[in-house]
Amino acid sequence: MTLIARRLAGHLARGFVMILVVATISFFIVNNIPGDPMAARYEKLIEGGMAPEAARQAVKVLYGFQPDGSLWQQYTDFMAGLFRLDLGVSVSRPGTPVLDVLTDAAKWTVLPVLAGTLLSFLVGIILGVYAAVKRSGKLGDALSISGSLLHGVPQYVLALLVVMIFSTLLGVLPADGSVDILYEPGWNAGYLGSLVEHALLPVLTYALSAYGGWILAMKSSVVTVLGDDFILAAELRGMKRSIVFRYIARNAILPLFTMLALSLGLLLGGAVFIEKIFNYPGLGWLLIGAVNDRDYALMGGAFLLITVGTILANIVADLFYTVIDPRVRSGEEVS
Amino acid sequence: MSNQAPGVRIDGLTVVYKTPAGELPAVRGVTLTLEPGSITGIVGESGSGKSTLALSLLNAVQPPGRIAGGSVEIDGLGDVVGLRGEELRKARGKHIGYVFQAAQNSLNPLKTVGKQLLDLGRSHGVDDLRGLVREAKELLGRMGLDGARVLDSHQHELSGGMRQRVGIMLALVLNAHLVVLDEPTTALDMITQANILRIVREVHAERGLTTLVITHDIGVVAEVADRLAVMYGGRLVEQGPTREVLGAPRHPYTRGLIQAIPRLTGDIGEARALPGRPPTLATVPKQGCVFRERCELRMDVCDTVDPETVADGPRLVACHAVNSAPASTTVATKEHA
Amino acid sequence: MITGTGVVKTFKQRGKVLGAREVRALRGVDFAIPKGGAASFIGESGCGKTTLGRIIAGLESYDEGEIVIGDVPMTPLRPKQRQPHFRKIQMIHQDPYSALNPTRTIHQTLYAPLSLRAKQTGRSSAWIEERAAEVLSLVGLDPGTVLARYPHQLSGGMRQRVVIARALTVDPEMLVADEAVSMIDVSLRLGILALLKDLRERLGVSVLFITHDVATARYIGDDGELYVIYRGQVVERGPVDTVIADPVHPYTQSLLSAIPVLHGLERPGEEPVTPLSSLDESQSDEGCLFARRCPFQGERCADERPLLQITEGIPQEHACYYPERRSVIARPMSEV
Amino acid sequence: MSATLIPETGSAASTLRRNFWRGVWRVMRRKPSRLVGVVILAGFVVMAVVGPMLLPDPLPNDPAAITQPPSWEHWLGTDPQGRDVLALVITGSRYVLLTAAITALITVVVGTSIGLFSGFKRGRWDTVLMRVTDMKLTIPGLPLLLVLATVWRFGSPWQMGLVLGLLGWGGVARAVRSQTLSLRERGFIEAARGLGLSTTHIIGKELLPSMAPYIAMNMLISVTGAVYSQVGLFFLGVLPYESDNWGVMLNLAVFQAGALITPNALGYLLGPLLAILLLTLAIVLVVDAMDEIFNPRLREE
Amino acid sequence: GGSTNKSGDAAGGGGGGLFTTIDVNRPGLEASAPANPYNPKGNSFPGYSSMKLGWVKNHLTDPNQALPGIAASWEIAPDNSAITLKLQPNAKWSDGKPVTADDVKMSIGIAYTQGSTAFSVTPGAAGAAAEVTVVDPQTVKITQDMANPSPKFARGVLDTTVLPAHVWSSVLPADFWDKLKAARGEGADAEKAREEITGLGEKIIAFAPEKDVSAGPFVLERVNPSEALLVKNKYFYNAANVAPAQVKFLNYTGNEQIWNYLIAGKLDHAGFTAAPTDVMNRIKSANGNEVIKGYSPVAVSMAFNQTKKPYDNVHVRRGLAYLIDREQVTQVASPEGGTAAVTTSGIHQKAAQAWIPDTLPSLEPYKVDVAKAEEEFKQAGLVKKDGKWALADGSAWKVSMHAPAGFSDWLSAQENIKSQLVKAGVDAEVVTTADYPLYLEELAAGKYDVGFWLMALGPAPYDIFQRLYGASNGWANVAGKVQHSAPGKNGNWMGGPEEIEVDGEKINPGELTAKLNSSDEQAAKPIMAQLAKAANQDLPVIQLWDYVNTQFVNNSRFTGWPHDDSILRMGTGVLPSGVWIQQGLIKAKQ
Ligand SMILES: Nc1ncnc2c1ncn2[C@@H]1O[C@H](COP(=O)(O)OP(=O)(O)OP(=O)(O)O)[C@@H](O)[C@H]1O
Ligand SMILES: Nc1ncnc2c1ncn2[C@@H]1O[C@H](COP(=O)(O)OP(=O)(O)OP(=O)(O)O)[C@@H](O)[C@H]1O
Ligand SMILES: [Mg+2]
Ligand SMILES: [Mg+2]
Repeated sequence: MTLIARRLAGHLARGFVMILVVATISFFIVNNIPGDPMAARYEKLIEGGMAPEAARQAVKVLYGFQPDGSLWQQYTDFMAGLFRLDLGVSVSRPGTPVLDVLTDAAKWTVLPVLAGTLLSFLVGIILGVYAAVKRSGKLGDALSISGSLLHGVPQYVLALLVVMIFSTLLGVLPADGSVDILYEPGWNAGYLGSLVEHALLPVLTYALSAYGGWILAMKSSVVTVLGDDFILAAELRGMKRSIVFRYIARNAILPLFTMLALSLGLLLGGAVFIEKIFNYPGLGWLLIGAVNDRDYALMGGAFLLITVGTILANIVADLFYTVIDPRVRSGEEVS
Repeated sequence: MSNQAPGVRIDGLTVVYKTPAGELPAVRGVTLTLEPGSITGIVGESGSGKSTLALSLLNAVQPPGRIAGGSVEIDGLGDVVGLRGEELRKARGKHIGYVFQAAQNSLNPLKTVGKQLLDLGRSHGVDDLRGLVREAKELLGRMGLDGARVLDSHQHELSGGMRQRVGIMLALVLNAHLVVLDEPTTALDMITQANILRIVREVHAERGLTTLVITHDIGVVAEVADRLAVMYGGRLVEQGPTREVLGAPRHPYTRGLIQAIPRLTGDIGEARALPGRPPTLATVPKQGCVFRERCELRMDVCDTVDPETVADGPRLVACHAVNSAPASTTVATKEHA
Repeated sequence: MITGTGVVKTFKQRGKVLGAREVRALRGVDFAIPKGGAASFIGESGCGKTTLGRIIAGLESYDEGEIVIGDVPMTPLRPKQRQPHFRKIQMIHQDPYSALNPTRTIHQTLYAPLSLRAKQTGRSSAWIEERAAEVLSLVGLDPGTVLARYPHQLSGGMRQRVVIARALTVDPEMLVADEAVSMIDVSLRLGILALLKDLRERLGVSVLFITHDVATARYIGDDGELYVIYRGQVVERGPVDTVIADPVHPYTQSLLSAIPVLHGLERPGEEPVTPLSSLDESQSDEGCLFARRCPFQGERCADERPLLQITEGIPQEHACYYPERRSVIARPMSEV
Repeated sequence: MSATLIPETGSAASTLRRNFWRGVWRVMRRKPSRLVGVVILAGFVVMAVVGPMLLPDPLPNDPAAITQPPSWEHWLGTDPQGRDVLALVITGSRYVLLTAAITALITVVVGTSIGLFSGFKRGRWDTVLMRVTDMKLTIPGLPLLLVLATVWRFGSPWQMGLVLGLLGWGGVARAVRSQTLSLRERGFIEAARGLGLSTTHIIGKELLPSMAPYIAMNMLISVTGAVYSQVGLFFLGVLPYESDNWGVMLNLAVFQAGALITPNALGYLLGPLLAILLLTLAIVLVVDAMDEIFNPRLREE
Repeated sequence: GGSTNKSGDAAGGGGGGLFTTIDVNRPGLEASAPANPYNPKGNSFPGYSSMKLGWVKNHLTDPNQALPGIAASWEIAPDNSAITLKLQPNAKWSDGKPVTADDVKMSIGIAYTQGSTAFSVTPGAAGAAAEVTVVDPQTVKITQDMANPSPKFARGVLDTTVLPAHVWSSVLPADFWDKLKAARGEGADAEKAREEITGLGEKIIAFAPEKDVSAGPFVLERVNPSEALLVKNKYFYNAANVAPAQVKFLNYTGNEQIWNYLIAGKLDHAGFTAAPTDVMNRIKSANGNEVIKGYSPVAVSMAFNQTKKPYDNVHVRRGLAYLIDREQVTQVASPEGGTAAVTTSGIHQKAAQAWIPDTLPSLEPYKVDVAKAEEEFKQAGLVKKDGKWALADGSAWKVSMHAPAGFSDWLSAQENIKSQLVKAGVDAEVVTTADYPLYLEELAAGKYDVGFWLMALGPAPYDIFQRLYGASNGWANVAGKVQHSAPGKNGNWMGGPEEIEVDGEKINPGELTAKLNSSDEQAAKPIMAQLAKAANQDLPVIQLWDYVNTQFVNNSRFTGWPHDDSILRMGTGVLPSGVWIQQGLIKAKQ
C-alpha cells in the first residue's frame, strides 16, 4: 500500500511537471501559429453576401473573445486558467469553453477506441498464443505475417479499405457520423442500435489496426516465457497441461497489460485518421477541425488533453504493474 | 508403484539434436544401470551430454532434440521412451522427481511456492492437499527451512540455496522414489553447496531413493555418489564404484580429469591440465573413440573403431588401450600418491 | 608494490522504491602485494572480492582509505590522473566469453592497446605486430593460428589466454584475476593457473587471484598470501599453505570444511566446522560480523568487532578473539 | 538453459555475426518470402531514384481523359488532370523515400548519440536524457505533428524529414541505451577502459559494430512510422504540397476525385494505397528477416 | 439507419414526412453550441428555425429585392431614406407568443452589437440606420442616416434576424438605445459607448437560450455532433402549407461526403457543391435526383501581385491571359459549378449583361492566341531562350501560383493552367498553402506572386468592384472618404497603380468604386462601364470562371422545387430550401 502510494506520488509529481512542460510548449506553439483566421472568416462572410464593412465589424466582434495583453501576460493567464481547469474559450465557437467542447468530443472518442482496443486485445492475445505455439508451422507464420502487416499498414489505409468494402461496395454500414438524430437519446433500442451501427466500422478499423500489434507482442511474450526454465520445470514435474498453460498465459500476458494501459493512453489521440475518414466526431476530428479553423485555444486544449491522457495511462500502467507483479510489489526492479 | 526405490536400466540410449549440419548425437549408445537405492553420479565437462541424458530419463528431451534409439526401463514404469501423453505426465513428478539444472529459475515468479505446490498436487490428483502441504513443510523443515514462510514466498524472496531446496522438496513431495538432480549446486557458493549435498545424502537415505546426480564437478560426485559414471562427448567412458574409480581410474580421460583437479594438499607440481579441448556437438568424431584427440594412449584402432564398454566386476571402461592391455597394466598405471 | 589501507566501499542503491539501501561491500581492507608477488582473496559469494579487485584495478572508486601504487598515493589524484597508474594493473575477467568482443579478431583486439602504446612511445607498426605475436607466445598460443581468428573460434581456455595476452600488451605490473578459471572446463583449469604462475616467474608480474575455490589459490605460487574475506572484512591473512593447513578463524574453517572430499582419494578432516546459518546481508553489523553464524561464539563476540591481529603462537593474522586450530581439511589417503 | 551453456549461444551469436552474409543468405533461403521483401524494397529505392528521371516533367496531361479507370494505356487509370496514375505513384515515391532517408539519418544520428551517451555515461546525464526521451515518447506524435503543421510548413522533403527525424529519435535512443547498458556489462568494454583505450575507440570500434543491426532494425521501424504519418498528414490535407506524393494523391483521390464513390477514380486511390501496402509488406518481411538474423532467441527455432 | 417518425405532431397540410438536408456553409455541427444565430456554430438554421425580416435576393441589379419573411411587406421611401415594415399578422413564436414590433426593435438592437451594413455604429459608415421607430405592434419604421446613404440600405434592414424579446431581452441593457445614440455621436464618450456596444456583441454571441424559440416553420429539437433535428412549429403563420413534419440536418464535413449522400439519394436538398464530372453523373443518375442551376454572384480569378516582377508589367499579364484557355480550365476544375469567363470585366457575366450590355462587346475577350501572347511578352521585354520565356535580364521566370490545400477546384485549375503555360514555354508551378487562413494571411502579406481570388461579389455594384479596387489594392473607404496606401502597406498586396488610363483618360478606380457605394442604379451604370474597361485593359486579375449556383434536389419524397431563376438568385448565406418550404412551394409527394 505505502509502496503504491509512494510510487503514485512520484508519478503524479513527474506527470505534473510534464503537463506543465507540455502546456507551455503547446501555448507557445499555438501562439506562433501563422495564418489569419479573421481574414478567413471575413472572406467567408463576404462570400456569403455580407457587405465589406459589416463583415469587418462582425469579425471584430467575433474575435473580441481572443485574449490580449503581452505574451507573458497571456501565458500566465493561460497557466493560471489551467489550474482552474479553464482552457480558455474556443475561437471558432465563441462563448463555448474549450473544456466543454473537449469533453463533448472525448466521449465519442473514448467509447469506440476503448471497444476497438479491447476487442483487438482479446482477439490478438488469443491468436498470439496460437501463433507462438505454432510458430514453426504455416498457420503460425501466416498469423504473424498478417499481424505484422496489419500492424505496419497505416491506419488510414485500413480505414479507406474498410470504407471501400463495407460502405461503398456493400453499402451495409454507414461511414458517417455518430448516431441517427431521429432516435431519442436514452436507453432505447433504436438509439443504442443506431449508436452501435455507426460505431461498428470505426471500431472494426481500430481493432484491425491494433490487433496486429497485440498478436506480435503476445507471440513474442509467449515465446519468451516458453523459453523460461520454470515452464520446462513445471512440465517435468508433471503439471497438467492446463496448469502449464495458465503459467504461460499469466506470465506472458503481464507485460501486455502494461502495453494495454499505455495504448489506452493513446486512446484520446490515436484515432485522428479513423475519425476523419468515418466523420466520427471525436477528439481527433475536433483537432483537425481546430487546425483548419486556426482555433488556437481549442487546438492547444485538445493537444493538452490528449497528452494528459497518455501521461495518466502511463501512471496507471505502472501502478497496475506494481499491483500485479509480486517482484515489483516487493520493490525489486524488473527490467 | 511400490514405495520402494526403483531400479533404472538405460540401454543403448541415443539422443540427437537437429542442427544446420544435420542430426547430431549428444548422447550416443549409453548403457547405464541405476541400482535401486543407490546414488549414481555422472560427471562430464560442459556439453558432454549430461543434461540430455538426464532429460531422457523423463522422456523430456526438448526439441529440436529427440531420442533416436535405446530404452530407459524404470521399475514400475516400464520403458519411459515409449510413454506418451497423460501416462508420461503422471510419471513425471510422481515417480520421477527432477531437480533442475537451473533450479534458481525453476519456479513461477508470479506465484508463491505454496500455490505452485497446490498446482502440483492437483495435477497429480492428490485429494489430501492439506496433507501435501504438511508433507512439504516437513520436508522443508528437514532441510533446515521454515516451511510455512517458504510456502508463502515468491521465488524472488528466496536465496539461491533456498530455491534449490524448494526444488528438491517439489521433486520429493509426491513421494517419487527416483530423483534426478542436474547440477544441483552450480552457481551456489561453497558453504551452501556443502549444505545441499548433505541434504541430498540424508534425504536419499531417509526416504530410500534411487538418485542420479549430474555434475561437472568431481568433488560433488565424490562427496555423495556410490557409483560414478564419466561422460565424454556423449559417451559413457567409465563407470564404477566411486571410491574405486577415484582411487584407481582406468580410462585415460578419467585419469586426466582427476589429475587436473586442484587439490588442497599435496604436491602441486603433480597436477596438470588435459591437453586439447573438449569437443562440441559439431566436433565430436563421428567414428572411433571420442577422446582420442586428447588421449596419451592413442592407438590406430582408436581412429576407426568405437571402443566397446567392457565390464570388469563392478567397473566398466570403454577404451581400446585399457581393455586390450592385460589386467596388470591397469594396476600399473600411475596412481595418485 | 601495491598497498591498500582501510579501503571502504559502500554501494548506495538510489532510485529503488524502498528508499536508499546501503550495501557495505568493503569495511576497511588492508592489503599489500609486493612486486612479483601473489595474493589470493577467498570468501563466500557476495563478500566483496570482486569489488575489491575492481577497486584495485581502478575500475571502481572507493569511499575511504588509501591505495598506493608504487609509491604514489591514489586518493589525492583526480580520476584522470589516476588512470595511467591503474593501467599498470590489469583485470582478467571471470568470463572469457564476454571479455572479448565477438565482432573483432584477436589481431584487432590486441592491436588497439598496442597501437596506443606505439603512439605514446613513438614505435613503428612493425613493433606492434611483433609485440602481438610475442604476447600470444607468452601465454602459450601460436600467433600464426590465433591472430586471424574470432573469439568464437577458440576454446574457453584459449580465450582466457587471449584475455591475459591482451592484458600483457600494456606491460602491467599486476594482474587481477577474478575467478579467472571458474568458467573454464574442469580439464583445462590448471593450464590457466599454471600460466599465471609462469608469468609471475618470468615477467615478474604480481598476481591478485580472486576465487571461491581455495584449492586453486595454491597454484598461483606457494609464496603467495591468502586473504580470507567475510562481509567486506579480511578475517584471516597469511601464507597460503599456512592458512589452508592450519586455519584459525572459524569462518576460514567453515569454508575449508565445505570443500567436497574426494572419497576415493581423501579422508575428511576430523573437526569440520559448519556455520549455524547461511549468509544474510541483513544481519547486524554489531560486534564480530561472523558471530551470528559462529559455532564457537564467545562473550566478546557479540559486542566488539575483532580486528586483524597477530597473536602468540599463530603465524597468520586473524580477526578472532578465540582463534583455535582445527583439523578441517581433507587429507590424502596416503598421508596417514 | 544452463550457466555452462551460455558460451554455446554466445559463440553461436558471434558465428552468425561473423558469417554475416552467409547467415543472411540462410535466413533468406529458409523463407523465400523474405527475399521478396528485399527485392520489393530495392525496387522502391530504384523507383524513387531513377523513376522520375525516366518520366517527363511535368507529366503529360490529357484534358480529354480525366479520371479514367485502369486501362491498357494507363494501368492505374488517370487522375483528375488526365495524368497517368502509375507515373504519379513513381514520381511521388521520390518524396516519400527521400523523406524516409532524411528521417532515417536524423533518427539514427540523434537517437544513437543520445542513447550511447546516456547508456555510456550513466549517472545524472542518463537520468536527465531518459526523462527527456520518456517525455518525448509520451507526447502523442500525430497530434503534435498536426499542431506543428500549422506552425512550420514542412513542404519540402528536407524540412519534413527534419521534423520527423527530430520527433522520431526517441525509440532508437531507448533501444540503443538499453543495448549499450547491456553491452557495458560485457567484460570487453570494461577491459578496453582498463587498457586506457579512448572513448572514441570504445564507442566507434567496440560498441557500435555490435549494435549496428539493432540500430538498423529500430530505425527501420521508427522511420516507417514517421513516413506513414507524413503521408497521413498530406492525406488529411493539413500540409501544403509542392510536388506530388502518395499522401497528396490519397487526399485528392478521396476528397477531390471521389474515389470512394466513383469507380473511375478507384485507380487513383488504389495507386498510392497499393504502393503503401507493398512497401509495408516489404518492410515487414525485411524486419522479420532481420529479427531472425539478429535475435538469437527466435533463431533457435 | 432506419428512421422512425416519432415526433409526428405534423399540423396541417403538406403531407408531413422527414426532410433531409445539409448546410454546406457550416462545417461541423456543434452539439454544445447554443440556438443562437450570431454564434458561428450556433444551432440556428435560417429559413427553418430562424427568421429574418425578409429573404434578400441576389437580383442582378437591384440589391433591395427580397421575399417576405417576418415582414409581410414593406415600403421603401423613393429616396431610400426609410423603410417601413409591416409584420406578418399571424406570426407567432414556437411557444405561442405573437411576434411583435418590439421583437423586431430588440432584434435590430442586437444587430447593432454585431455590426451589419444597416446597423453599424462605425461613424460615417455608409447606409447606416438613424432611427428605429415602432409605429404600431405590426409596423416598424427605420430611417437611414442620409449623411452617407447607401442604395442597398433596405437590403441591410431586411437581412436582419428576428429574435424573441421575451427570451433575449436580458442581453440588452435597459439603456441600450441611449447608449446607441451616444455612440453615434463623436468624441470620447461616443468612443466609449461604441466600445460598450461592441462588448455587448461578445455577450450576445455567447448567449445560450434555454431552448430554441423560433418564429420559423421549424424549431430545433435536438442536435448531436453529426446531425440536427428540427420539428415543425405549429404556430408558424404559414404552418398549413409547410410540408415536412421534421427536418434533419446532416453535418457537413466535406464535399465527398455530400456526394455520397446524394448518390444514395438521401438528401432532399443540398446547396452548391462542386463535384467532378464522374461524380456528378452518378449523382444525376441516382433515383429522383435533379440538379437545379441558378445564378451565383461570384467569380474566381487569377490575381497578380504587381509589386513582383514581371507582373508589374501589364503586357505580361495580358500575355498570360492570351495563353490560358479558360474553357479548358473550367472544364477540368469546375465543370458543373462554373462557366468559363467570357472576358475579364470584374463582373459576373450575367450581371455584366444587365449592368453594361453596351460596353461588354467592346471588351477584349482574351481568346487563346499564342501569337498575341508572344507579342505582349516581347513588348514587356521578356526574352525567349531555349523555347522558354525569361525575364528581360535573362533570369528564369516561373509563374508560381498559390492556393490553399483544401480548395480542390482551385488546385485543379492551377494544375491545368500550369500545364498550359508550360506547353507555351512559360515555366510554372503550383504551390499550396496548408489552409485558407494561412493563405489569406500570406496573400495579404504580399508573399505570393500569383494567387486565386474571389471577385464580382454581387449584387451591389460597390461589392462587385471593391474586390479589385478596394483594400487589397490599396484603397480604404473610411466613412465615404477614400485613401490610397502604397503597395505593400495596409494590406495592399495587389499593388496596382493608383490611376489607370482608360480610353485615353486617367481614372482612379478606387475612388470610382467608392462612389458606387452611394450611387443608385442609374448613376452606377456608367461608372461600372468605366471600371469594367479598366479591369479589362489593366488586368489586375484574369477572370477565370463565373460560378453557377448548383442546387441538388430529390423528387422522390418532395416536389415543388422552384426552377424560377429569380427565386434561385438567393445569396449563399440563406439556405433556400427552408425559405421555399415556408413559402409553401414544397409539397410532399403523394
Ligand atoms: N537445443 C539444442 N540444440 C542443439 N544442440 C543442443 C541443444 N541442447 C543441447 N545441445 C547440444 O548437445 C550437447 C549436450 O548438451 P547437454 O546440455 O546435455 O550438455 P551438458 O553435459 O549438460 O552440459 P552442461 O555442463 O553445459 O550443462 C551439447 O554439445 C549441446 O551443445
Ligand atoms: N554496482 C553495485 N551496486 C550495488 N551493490 C553492489 C554492486 N557491486 C557489488 N555490490 C554488492 O556488494 C557486495 C559485494 O559484491 P562482490 O561482487 O564484490 O562480491 P564477490 O565476493 O565478488 O561475490 P561473488 O563470489 O558472488 O562474485 C554484494 O553484496 C553485492 O551485492
Ligand atoms: Mg547440463
Ligand atoms: Mg565476484
